[in-house]
Amino acid sequence: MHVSFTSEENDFQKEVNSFFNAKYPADIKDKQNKSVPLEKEDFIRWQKTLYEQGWAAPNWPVEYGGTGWTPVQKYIFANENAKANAPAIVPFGLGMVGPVIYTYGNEAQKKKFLPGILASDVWWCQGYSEPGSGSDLASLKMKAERAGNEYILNGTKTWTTLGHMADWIFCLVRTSSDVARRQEGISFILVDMSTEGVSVKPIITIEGDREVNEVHFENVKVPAENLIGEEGKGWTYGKVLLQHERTSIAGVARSQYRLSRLKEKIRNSDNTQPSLTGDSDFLKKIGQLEIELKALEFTELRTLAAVSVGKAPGPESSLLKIRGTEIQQKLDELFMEAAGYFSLPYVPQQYNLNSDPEEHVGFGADSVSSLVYFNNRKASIYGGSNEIQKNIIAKHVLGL
Amino acid sequence: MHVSFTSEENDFQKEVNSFFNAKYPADIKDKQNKSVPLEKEDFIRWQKTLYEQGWAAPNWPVEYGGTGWTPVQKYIFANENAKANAPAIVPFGLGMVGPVIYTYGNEAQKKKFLPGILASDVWWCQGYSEPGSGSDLASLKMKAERAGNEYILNGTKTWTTLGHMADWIFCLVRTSSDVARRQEGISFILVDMSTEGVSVKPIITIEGDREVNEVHFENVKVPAENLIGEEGKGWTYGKVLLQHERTSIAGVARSQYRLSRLKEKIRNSDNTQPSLTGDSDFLKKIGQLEIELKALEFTELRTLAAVSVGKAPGPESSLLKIRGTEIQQKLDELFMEAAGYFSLPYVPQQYNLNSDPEEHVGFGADSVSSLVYFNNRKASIYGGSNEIQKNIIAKHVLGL
Amino acid sequence: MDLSISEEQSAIRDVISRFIENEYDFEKRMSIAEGDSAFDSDAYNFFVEQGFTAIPFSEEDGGLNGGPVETMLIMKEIGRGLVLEPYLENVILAGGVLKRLATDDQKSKWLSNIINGELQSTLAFTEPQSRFNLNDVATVAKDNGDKAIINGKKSFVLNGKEADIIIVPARTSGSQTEAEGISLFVVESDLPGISKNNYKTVDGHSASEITFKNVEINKDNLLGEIGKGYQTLESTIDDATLAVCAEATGIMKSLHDKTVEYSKNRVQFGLPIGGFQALQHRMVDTLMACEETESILLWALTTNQDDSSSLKKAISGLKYQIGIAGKHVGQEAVQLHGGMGISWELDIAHFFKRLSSIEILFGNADFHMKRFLTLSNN
Amino acid sequence: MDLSISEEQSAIRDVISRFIENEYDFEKRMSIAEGDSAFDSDAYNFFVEQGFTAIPFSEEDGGLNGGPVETMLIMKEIGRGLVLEPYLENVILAGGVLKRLATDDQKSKWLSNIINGELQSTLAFTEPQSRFNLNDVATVAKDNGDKAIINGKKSFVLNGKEADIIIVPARTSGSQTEAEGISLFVVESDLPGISKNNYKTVDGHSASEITFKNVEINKDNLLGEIGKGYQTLESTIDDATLAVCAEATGIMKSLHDKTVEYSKNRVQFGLPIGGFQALQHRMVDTLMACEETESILLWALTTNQDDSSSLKKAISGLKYQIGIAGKHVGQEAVQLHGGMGISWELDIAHFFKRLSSIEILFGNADFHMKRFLTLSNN
Repeated sequence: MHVSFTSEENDFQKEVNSFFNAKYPADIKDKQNKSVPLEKEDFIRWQKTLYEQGWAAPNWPVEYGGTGWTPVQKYIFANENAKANAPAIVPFGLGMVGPVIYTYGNEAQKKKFLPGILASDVWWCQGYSEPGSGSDLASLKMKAERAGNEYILNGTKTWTTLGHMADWIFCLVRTSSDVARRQEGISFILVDMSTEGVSVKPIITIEGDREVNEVHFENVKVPAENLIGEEGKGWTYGKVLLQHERTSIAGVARSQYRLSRLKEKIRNSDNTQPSLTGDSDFLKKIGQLEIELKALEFTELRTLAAVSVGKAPGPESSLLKIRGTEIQQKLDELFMEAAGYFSLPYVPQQYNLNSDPEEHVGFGADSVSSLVYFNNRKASIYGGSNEIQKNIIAKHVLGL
Repeated sequence: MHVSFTSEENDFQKEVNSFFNAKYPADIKDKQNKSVPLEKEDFIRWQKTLYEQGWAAPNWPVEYGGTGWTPVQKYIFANENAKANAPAIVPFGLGMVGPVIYTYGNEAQKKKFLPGILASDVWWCQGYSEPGSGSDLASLKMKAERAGNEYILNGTKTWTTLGHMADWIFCLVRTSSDVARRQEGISFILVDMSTEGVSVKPIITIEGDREVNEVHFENVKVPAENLIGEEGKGWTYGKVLLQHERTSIAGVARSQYRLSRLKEKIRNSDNTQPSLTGDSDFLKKIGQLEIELKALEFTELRTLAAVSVGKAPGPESSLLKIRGTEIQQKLDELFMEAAGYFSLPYVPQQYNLNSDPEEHVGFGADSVSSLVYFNNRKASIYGGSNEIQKNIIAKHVLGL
Repeated sequence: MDLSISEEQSAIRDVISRFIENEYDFEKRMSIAEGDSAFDSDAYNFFVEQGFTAIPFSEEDGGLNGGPVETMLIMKEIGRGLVLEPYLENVILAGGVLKRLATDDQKSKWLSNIINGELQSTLAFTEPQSRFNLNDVATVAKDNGDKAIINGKKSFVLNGKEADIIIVPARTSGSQTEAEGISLFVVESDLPGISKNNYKTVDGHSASEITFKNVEINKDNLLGEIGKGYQTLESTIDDATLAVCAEATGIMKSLHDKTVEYSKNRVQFGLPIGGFQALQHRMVDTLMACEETESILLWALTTNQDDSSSLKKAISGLKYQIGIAGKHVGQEAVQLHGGMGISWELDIAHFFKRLSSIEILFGNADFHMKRFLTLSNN
Repeated sequence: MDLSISEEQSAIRDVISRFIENEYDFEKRMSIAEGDSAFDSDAYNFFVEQGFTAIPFSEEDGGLNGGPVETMLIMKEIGRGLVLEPYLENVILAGGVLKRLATDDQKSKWLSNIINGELQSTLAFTEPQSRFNLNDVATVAKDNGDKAIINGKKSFVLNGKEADIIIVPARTSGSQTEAEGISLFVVESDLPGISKNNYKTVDGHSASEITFKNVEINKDNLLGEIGKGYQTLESTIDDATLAVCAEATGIMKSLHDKTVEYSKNRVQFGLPIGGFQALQHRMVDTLMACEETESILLWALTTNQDDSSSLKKAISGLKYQIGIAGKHVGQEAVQLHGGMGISWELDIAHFFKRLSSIEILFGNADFHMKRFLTLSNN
């Protein structure tokens, strides 16, 4: 029993680290470090850099452009990515629809869609939730009616993250309501957002940003060839994807990075700003979080060890999702608490590289801490709310 | 808005206080202060002292021997009782069956039973729970079949506190199973424990004491005149009693007394025993508890204010029960934590006035702290578990 | 013992409650929050007309002789309506200092105008480095004959943009964190040397960073004795803490009620989500948190106002409770509303943000627990 | 990275697990706990025969060269079986000191006999006033030529009644709470001047208060250098802490599993109580607590044994986790069992009591959080 790496793994770590040092664009890094929001262009440029390196899709099979990495290599990569404070891959294409296409799509679909996803040439978004279907996804109502070689789509998708930037959307739609179980009669279909009848309406979220959208479909005609797999089996395809989303949602490496930043902030506070160095209550909260995060790290390692010997990640991934998001949210709270009064000014304009630091309110990203805290309450809601995860664990792990 | 007493109330407080100073037996007080368990004889002697003063039954109507106190007077009495560290009244007679008898019993029953209860001449216990019916009390199975002028009782009651000391038991029994709702067909009946066929079997609880019992009924013949009220309406009578039990279960005054003892213990620790005086974590827990207890105190005062203007204590009393018991249990934890290693010796023999203090292990009642902690896990289980209370609040207060 | 409110008191509550219902709905509130102005003058004038700005002042000062109960009733409704108008800043903060320290001349110059709504004012209670420590004052007032010259920076000055006068704690002696040596000055905000960086806050209120560079003020503007301002500062902030705690109590109740209501209507898996036992128990927990907070508020309100140590302790106990229970109730309301809980269009998000701000304002839970314990040891 | 255990290791686990299943059921365990003896010699001898008492010692000392993983496997099963036999006291505590400090002569006199099961021993690690501070040693050893004279009192000496030798930390220099100046002596427990007050503990184990009054021992009984015992004491207690944490992990898992099982069979309101969502979510919480504890145990086990600061930190992190999660899992198991959870006749109560004791043993959660933070700052 040991957690050390083999010498090959150590070499790999060095290679990844060198890559980040050499290729991670300085301007994007600067934005990240200063909490300046990234533009779509930034994401694409960075993902294309990874693509050129052949590292855009660590989880994909090699034949479709994946890396062929072992679970440990993926773990190392994720760690280095977090340590470099590099942005996470926008998941909708590479993390979500890509795997569904290469697993359940036909050859033509793979040929048509995978290269664009891999190269980050085509931007995807997710059409799952509907105004009436949140946690109870299977109650979705959006209709796709077959008419000749097309499906006619009518309905509304909501909470569509970055939908206003996307070229394509993948949707779960109801192709039949004459079914025994609600999970049947659902299909998985790909839609070009520029099709007539698709309209995107912003939803402003709690912190004041446009991150999510409502996407309306009014008699949208979609070629039947855009349907993935069999009609009526979309639920199965979509579920696999959700489970995948859950493991990656734990975000251990990212939380470790943030924890180290928080400790640094506490250590480095000088007398021009409030000092928490001697605040035993605050330090205790950091200590508690450090232990919780260690627990999460080793739980992930245990899952990794299981995956390494060929086991699929099971309902245990729900556990990682719950604790992972709880820890992220606790970190949000601690950053806000550390910022104190300086968490309260609403000054998005100062998170712009061209703004004058002399005119900034607060220290570093203090004022953004509240926005992150508010916005990230979503972490325990999306990707299957933490309550739903507990239902899953109760049923599938505890057998209740 | 104010919480001060009227001058009459202040006078009353002085009167009660003088009574405790003058009449509360020194030997019982000594036992209480040294955590020596009281004997049945101690309880009876103390309750008879209260009876002689006319204060045995603050909640009873004056015509049956009650005090006629206002809610504020009752509150004052409870406070003085706790401050004197006097034992609480054993509730089964005076607190539970008494009110049922004077509310629902006939004149003969009142005449026969109330005086003995009031004078603590007859010792009662409660026959509600059964091995299969805990939280789901209405599922009780013990049968009472009518045969002429008698009922024949068969079945088992359990968790019967102090049943081995009791003269009489009041039981909820099933007189009919041909009912639409399980709550129907239940009757409330009084049984002389010396009747043939009644047997009492000890249940040893977690801390090693005999406090509760299983009471078996095998063809026990009970005169029909012992039935309270109407046959089949026992559930209604019993429910009133449970709600009554809930308000008194909050135990604010007693918890305040214990909190002050705990603070004293911390303040007075000398260097022959571990000191927690400078332990900021422990002091913080005390502070938190102090605030929670203040909240409970004022919640009780608000209930009291409502009762004073004629409102009956409603489902809100469930709130008092939940928080009251949680606070008691937190106090238990803190006493054990303060005792540290000295909470672990199992030395019941040293809680005996004749034991040699020189041979005691630990300081004061340190070693009893764990036993109290273990035993009092029951507080959130009995009297309607805290989960059941939450169901009640969800339904009757939140309307869910 | 009497925990009820008087008829006069309930009349005050009814006035503001009706005003919010009829004239200050969520849409109106958001248009103010998202607009350029810090607040709505008409709404503020209504408060003035109703005499709310006169409440906590003595009759001889032109006030209505109200106490903490009246303030509590108003602030609770301000919480329920997410009201943005600077009642706290003018009446509780600036007014609180003035009523305690101002001479008759000073009162007629400033306090009267606060009461009649003609003056906007504030108290600058924090500095960049001070966090929640009121005694950490690095801003300096130098004696210069019949003038005092102020240098320093004040942070998070609520109503700073609109304030005609700012009450500025400045150090006239002692080291940076000494309670002794802090003096309170009224500073007219149009004086040369004052620069303001104004911003809206995350909860739709407004505040400023204000820098004082060689700002010359008349010594007449000193409130009370030189170097002896700390106690007034602390008492005033205690009043304000009690006030925002009442506001938070109103918000918590609203969040809880709205969540229960939402759970009765939001159907998932064929059932209103309020039918799921796990969520039921969680809403019982938030109910209990609200009830306990209400109880602790009562504790603070019924504590003898002249027993300063008990009063401070009760207020710190209350603020601790708001810090803990407020976070609990706020987070649960958002979580149980799901995606809707983090939508700008729904009031839940804005209640949550205001509640989160109040958790920080005048000291967070940790700060007040420490103060509570210090006061317990005495 | 390899988080699996070897075949040899799993064989050890299987032996003890089978023993408990076949020879050490709950009834047997309770008869020992309620009997007069501190433990069952046959059961202890089985451990000796299987070589368990030899595991953590080097081959040259007559041991099997095992490490923390082997100890963990044994202790987890000891937890699951609520085993009372003094493995911790002899092998981890007394053995732990001896293997680190004893000379060859001392080892052959004592360690060999611990390994072969002929000697009962213990380490007296706490005093009435010391709480969890190992460096708070008021017991004094006075130099008296070739003798040392010991005076003082040791508290909560586990296995004290049966112990033939007691390893006693005694002060040979320095002030009461200095780490420097603590020396470790082997004291034969039949010497004049030793008086024991023996008792059972709430969890069925046994311990003693032991007073030393002018107890004369040979200076040969000093272990290691004079005044330099603290580091060994701390490392040995860390070993023991890791061991009881493994035990607690086994107990927590048992409590959780038994509760889930119980919830499937206990019917209330026409449904197994495991069908109620509020309880389901709570059992998910205890599952997560168990899994996290298991993970942190792995952290401690895979930390480089030679990096003493990281190791201490991981062990304090683990003990903190046991303190918090152990209480949570234990209380929930009792609560969900209802009345049965507090019945002597069911194992739940006894698991809960042992777990509660372990929460205190070698320092509670607060103590270890403080230590964790101190180590984090370095």
